[in-house]
Amino acid sequence: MKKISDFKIIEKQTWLRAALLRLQCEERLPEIRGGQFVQVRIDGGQHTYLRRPISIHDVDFQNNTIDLLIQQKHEGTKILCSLPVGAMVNLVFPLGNGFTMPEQNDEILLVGGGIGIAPLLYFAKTIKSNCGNKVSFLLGGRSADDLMLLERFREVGDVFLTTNDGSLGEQGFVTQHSLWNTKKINKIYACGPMPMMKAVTKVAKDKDIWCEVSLENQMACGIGACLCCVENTTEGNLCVCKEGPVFNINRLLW
Amino acid sequence: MKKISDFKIIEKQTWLRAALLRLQCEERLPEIRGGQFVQVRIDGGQHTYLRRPISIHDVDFQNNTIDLLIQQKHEGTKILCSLPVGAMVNLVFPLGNGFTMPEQNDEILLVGGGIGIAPLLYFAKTIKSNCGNKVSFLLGGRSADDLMLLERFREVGDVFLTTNDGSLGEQGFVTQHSLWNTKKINKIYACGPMPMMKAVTKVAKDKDIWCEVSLENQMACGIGACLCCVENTTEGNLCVCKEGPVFNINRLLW
Amino acid sequence: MVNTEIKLKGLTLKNPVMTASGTFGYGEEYADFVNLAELGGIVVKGTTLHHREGNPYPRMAETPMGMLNCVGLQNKGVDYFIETIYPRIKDFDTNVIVNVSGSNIDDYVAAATKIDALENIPAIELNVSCPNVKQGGMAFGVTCSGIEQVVRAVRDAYHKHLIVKLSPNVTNIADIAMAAESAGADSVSLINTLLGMAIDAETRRPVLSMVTGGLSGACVKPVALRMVWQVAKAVKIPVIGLGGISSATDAIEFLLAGASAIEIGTANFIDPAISAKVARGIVEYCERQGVKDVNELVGGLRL
Amino acid sequence: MVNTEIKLKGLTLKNPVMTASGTFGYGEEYADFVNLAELGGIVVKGTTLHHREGNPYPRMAETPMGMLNCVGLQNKGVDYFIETIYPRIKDFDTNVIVNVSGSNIDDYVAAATKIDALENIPAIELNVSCPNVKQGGMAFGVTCSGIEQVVRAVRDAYHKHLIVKLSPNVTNIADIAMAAESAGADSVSLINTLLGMAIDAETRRPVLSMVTGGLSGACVKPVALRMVWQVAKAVKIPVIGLGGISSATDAIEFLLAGASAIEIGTANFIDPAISAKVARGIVEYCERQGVKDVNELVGGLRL
Repeated sequence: MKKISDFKIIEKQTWLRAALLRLQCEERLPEIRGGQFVQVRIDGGQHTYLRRPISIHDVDFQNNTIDLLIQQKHEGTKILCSLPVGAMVNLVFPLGNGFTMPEQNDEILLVGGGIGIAPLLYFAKTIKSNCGNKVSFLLGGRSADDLMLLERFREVGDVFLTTNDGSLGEQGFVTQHSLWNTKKINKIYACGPMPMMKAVTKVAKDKDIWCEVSLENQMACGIGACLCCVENTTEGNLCVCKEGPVFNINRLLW
Repeated sequence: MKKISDFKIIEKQTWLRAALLRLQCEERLPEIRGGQFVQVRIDGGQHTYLRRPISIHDVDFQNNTIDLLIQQKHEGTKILCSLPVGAMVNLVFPLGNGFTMPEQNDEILLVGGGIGIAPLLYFAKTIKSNCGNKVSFLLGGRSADDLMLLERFREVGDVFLTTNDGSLGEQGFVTQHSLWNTKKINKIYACGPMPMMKAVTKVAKDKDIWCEVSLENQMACGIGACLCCVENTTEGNLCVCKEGPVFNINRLLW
Repeated sequence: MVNTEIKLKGLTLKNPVMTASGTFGYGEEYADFVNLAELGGIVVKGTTLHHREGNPYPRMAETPMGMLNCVGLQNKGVDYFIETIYPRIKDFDTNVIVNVSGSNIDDYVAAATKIDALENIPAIELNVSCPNVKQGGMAFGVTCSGIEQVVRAVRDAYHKHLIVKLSPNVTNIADIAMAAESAGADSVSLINTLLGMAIDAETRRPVLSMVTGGLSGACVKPVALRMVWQVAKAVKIPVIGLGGISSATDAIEFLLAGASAIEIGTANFIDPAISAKVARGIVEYCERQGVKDVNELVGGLRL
Repeated sequence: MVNTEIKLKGLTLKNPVMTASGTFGYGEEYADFVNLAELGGIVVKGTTLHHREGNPYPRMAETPMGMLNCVGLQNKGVDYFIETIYPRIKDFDTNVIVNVSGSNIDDYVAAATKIDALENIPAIELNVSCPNVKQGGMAFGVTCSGIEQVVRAVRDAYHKHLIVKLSPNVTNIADIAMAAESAGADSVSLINTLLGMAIDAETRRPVLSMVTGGLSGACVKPVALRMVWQVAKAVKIPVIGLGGISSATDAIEFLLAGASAIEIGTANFIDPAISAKVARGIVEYCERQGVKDVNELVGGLRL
């Protein structure tokens, strides 16, 4: 069940290029799957007529809160990151299909690049509560300050890190991390910049590992009505907002 | 010398339908005449593309502050009145011609209706400091809560009041106040809603009293470029923003 | 109690509020947000005789208070609609209207003929103004002779309420509307999108895969309102107004300008519940203004 | 060091940034905010042969990211301009261009002839597209024959750089631009305002005294950019782009679409210093992108 609801910002944490907003709603939250996203209404921008899709970083059903981990990119996300505690934001949520829940015995690697790490936390928590699998995170950034909230990830699984400048974890891209040679993996879930996801897709195909990626095509409606965010797939043009954002790599023409 | 400057809201007082904002600028303020106005940039509104003209209520050259007394009418003024202390606003100022400074021996009545009381305070202060005249205010509103900051006016002159509902001062319109029969007046300065200013104009013409009124025609540029805010006068269409907002009633076709 | 019913030839709307083609899917996408029974009608997305993949991504650019799109009539074709979608939506408690597009007259006629046979589709909206596909109809929609041809051909084959959706990218939209009227249209809807363009200054490339696209959203409302006013003065058939309508106040303005009904488009993306809110807001306006019948507002502009 | 100089026939701009007629007065109104020497030129407000009072108040309506106006060419006539205003502005350290309007061809020619004699006016912008006065030129501006007539007549009488300002309220603006070119225009500027309308739902009356007015501001930028691109492909003479330009980035987009220069209009009302900021911003963009000469950007859209 999708909803439109007003949320209040009750906690906020900020970094150089990002912010974590804890949003609380007065109504009970509907069921939310890992990898789903929200469409945020942004007031005050001259170029923020449309909502902005933001992936769901964490959920607390006891307190009806949703955490959004937001990277400051353009006017919309900058305004969002600048909102004070107490401000209200309107969300349309939960949207999209989310990641596929794994099997009990799967060896799972969650790969995140940049702000693409955001949806992996809540998905990992749902894996744990649903089938109890131990998960591993492979998180990559340009430098250490792209890799936020690592303690949150460590509470849920093993965390492996790469940075392009070597300021944290192994130097290089996520696909260059040593774990690929040592670790047994039979399911990969990836979210991040297009080049990173294409690289992960290549690794998965080479190693013949099942893999899902979460796409970020530009959206207008977010619910499959406008057909703006299409990805060309084996089934033709599909709406990333509705048929995705998560796709098995076998459906993509990469 | 007109300027574009950023101001910070350093104090705020609010009423049912209005707010007083004290705006501080880092640069020194230019010369400002009573009856001049500012054009305020309003962010965050979907229907606030243009600036909003607001009359100057008071000025403090020591602290580089300008006070704006703002009535909540539409989206623009509502957003302005909702801004918190600490928020920044951008002003183009000072604009318009302002009221004509009286002679030393003039018997002056300043007539304000509704939010039209705003510019009269600063003008009265400049009269006092320039020619030392004792001024009288005749301030009218629908009810008592339209008549704000009376203590400020009483510091500068005698204050006479009318309200339509009789909740403060004499009941009725400003033109019905008893002082018109008792008081010696040879200069009237008026600002308020059009019907009130037209009524004052009629009184002034009947009694053959010199009178200036401050108009509020809808403006775009505020500096005489767009010719949108014209008033049809004895000299043809004149820009209220540049040739006004203050006009001697003899120039108007009322 | 305000009467909100609008009677068009062979098409009765419980209120003047419809949703615009391409912005409301098949209605199902909005079922979580809007009780479709509160709407006068929904115009489902552009349907063509044959399956169309539409244009490549990127298809959208955000603009000041609006957006550009070059979707290009992506749809699975009229047969798929009839077999798979129609059964799911035919019993909605509102008018389900199909927007029909084509790249030549025969295709328009063939698609319209198939939809004519669908019991629960009381009307079609003929899209002769899609700016995003070569022969996407805009070729027909910008000349009187072009629109006469396609409307007359479809009119002969289609026997229910025929709405013709007009392009705003013309010198004189009243002439185009009169041509549609003379060719047998039962009503005209306007405006379709204004042709626009967006460029990324940093990459020096067009933002849209097709370079140009259709502009919609609040930014176009003043142009749409003017065109509705011009057309309503020029034709006798009803006018359906759309273009940037985002509130009940906007909708009232279109009714006053001469529209008998309105469509809500891009605003559905900003607030998925807006269509029903507008329907309720029109009733509140009438109650506040003492208007007993919404029909009193149609063309009620005081000059 | 970036070269920003743009050479048009008989008209050299120190940079591509000009201000649009009717939004910048005679330059003097902005002297407190902008060093006019930083601009490529200023187009002063619409001048007609005879004095015009313009239309009644109200003349303006705010719209989403834009505004409507129906000023109606208020001005004191060309003789007043020559005697009273020209002496005050003729020595500005920038190109002073006069926008010339008329209600018939003889008036256009007479006004243009008088301005031709002014040493320090290197160009006129022929306004054949004012939507706010009957025969305000828009009658001429929306047909090829109309524009050919007036441009040819003025061309015979005027010997300096002749800019023809085009109306966007047409089906095919490229045809209109080619007609102006064939009639002897040295350049075309576009777009003038889109015809729009505003209604006050509460009073049920038009907001503007003339019911309709010209839409300008950021909201029209996508349409203006598209038309500049279409026209630049169709004509050989330079194109001057305007329509919602509010930043250096916007200006760059118009250059990339094919404009050799740009005009800033309604944005002057929101930030009176914007014109000079845009001129500086273009230089910063070129430095950041390693562009040695602004002329490299003209038509530099990568397809």
